[in-house]
Amino acid sequence: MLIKICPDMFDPWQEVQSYQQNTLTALTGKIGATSVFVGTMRDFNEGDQVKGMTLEHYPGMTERQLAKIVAQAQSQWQILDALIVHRVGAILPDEAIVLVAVWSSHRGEAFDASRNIMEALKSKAPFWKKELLDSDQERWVSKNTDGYTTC
Amino acid sequence: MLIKICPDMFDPWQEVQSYQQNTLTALTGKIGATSVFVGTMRDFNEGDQVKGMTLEHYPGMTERQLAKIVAQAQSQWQILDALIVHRVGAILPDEAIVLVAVWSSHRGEAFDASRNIMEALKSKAPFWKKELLDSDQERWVSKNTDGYTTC
Amino acid sequence: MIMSIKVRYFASLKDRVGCAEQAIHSSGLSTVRSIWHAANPDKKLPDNILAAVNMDYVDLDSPVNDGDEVAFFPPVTGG
Amino acid sequence: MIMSIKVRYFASLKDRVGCAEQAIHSSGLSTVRSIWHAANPDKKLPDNILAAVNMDYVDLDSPVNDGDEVAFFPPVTGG
Repeated sequence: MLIKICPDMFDPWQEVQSYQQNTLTALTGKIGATSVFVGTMRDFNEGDQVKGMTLEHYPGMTERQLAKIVAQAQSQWQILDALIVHRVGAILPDEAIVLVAVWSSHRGEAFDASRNIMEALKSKAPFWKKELLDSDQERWVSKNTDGYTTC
Repeated sequence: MLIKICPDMFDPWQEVQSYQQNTLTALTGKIGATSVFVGTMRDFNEGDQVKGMTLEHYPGMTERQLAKIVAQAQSQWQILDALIVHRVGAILPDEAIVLVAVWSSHRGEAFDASRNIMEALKSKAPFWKKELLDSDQERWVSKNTDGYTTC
Repeated sequence: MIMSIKVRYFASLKDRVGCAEQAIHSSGLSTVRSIWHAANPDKKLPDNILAAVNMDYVDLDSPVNDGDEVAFFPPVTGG
Repeated sequence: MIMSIKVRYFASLKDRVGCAEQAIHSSGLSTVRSIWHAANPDKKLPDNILAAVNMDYVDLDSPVNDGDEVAFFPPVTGG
């Protein structure tokens, strides 16, 4: 299990590939399913054009809460391994904000666990987004929405 | 939207990265969420060690059914794009069998649609697996399980 | 009227029937089920069999037309 | 007894309070809520505020101990 807080731009697909190839070698032949979620910065939010963002976090508490979230998911589903990467600092549209990857023997568990980790991260991991609008006005994002309701 | 039937080994993370970078350029700034599922060949199944597998398919019908599955998901969720890659032919443990990637503005839709596409693929896309056991005995996999029940 | 139908088999059913593809030319063919019996007079239609006409899933009692491609196969196991 | 508490603020709450970190040395501190009032005598405790003691989430009425790090912040918006 690896949790990374990343002040620089990262390529989520390369992170998954490299973690799987270099770290999960003991799981060769055991992995049947990998579920990956990537959150990316959009250039619009709540009707406004957004040209940049700053991600603040609470160092220490962030890692602690993410580790608890993964441990909770591990107690609920049969997970072989998990990787979380989250960006902090200044970020531009189209850059990756968050990566959650879960490896399992079975697909149901991989899907359930990755979504659960993502929702828990959204509601509990101490990160805060401040948007820079096209008008140069800055504003804090006030709250996250629930990702289980899609209507 | 792209559907690929692949007779050779493929790297799922590179497929996603390259499709996103080269094909989804018009979506720059619009993508908020990407949900990716990768199915990998395990070296065990139903209590036996498996050393290889052959994936048969129905050329033409496979592509047709996968396109219908994606169209059905597009009618149900707001999807920006989707990529499906499925391996056919001889395959070894730890190699990727299937990749389903869905791009959306919102995470709930990306998660719902990718899982739905994956389950529909498992129940409707005309692929068949023949396993080669460690004992050199060959056997057809008789049916897929439901990926929504994880207990 | 004589109809010409291409019949295809996949996976374990291909092994069981002993061939991947047959051409049937016969009169009195009306449904997918009747194609099976014309093509395999000595074999019961297996349980849990799936059928497609021109690459779309159909019921066993669906009609067939001259020139159709009819496929029979076991439950799919991809992904 | 005089307790020493490190108080931290994040995001919009940091802007509102005007600082990221304060050290409080005072007696009569018993709960997270009392820390807020000691640190911000002129400010009401905002609605929807979240609090953590030593990097674990707590209720506003949770006890604090000498040497604790108490953090206040708005709803989180990561991911």
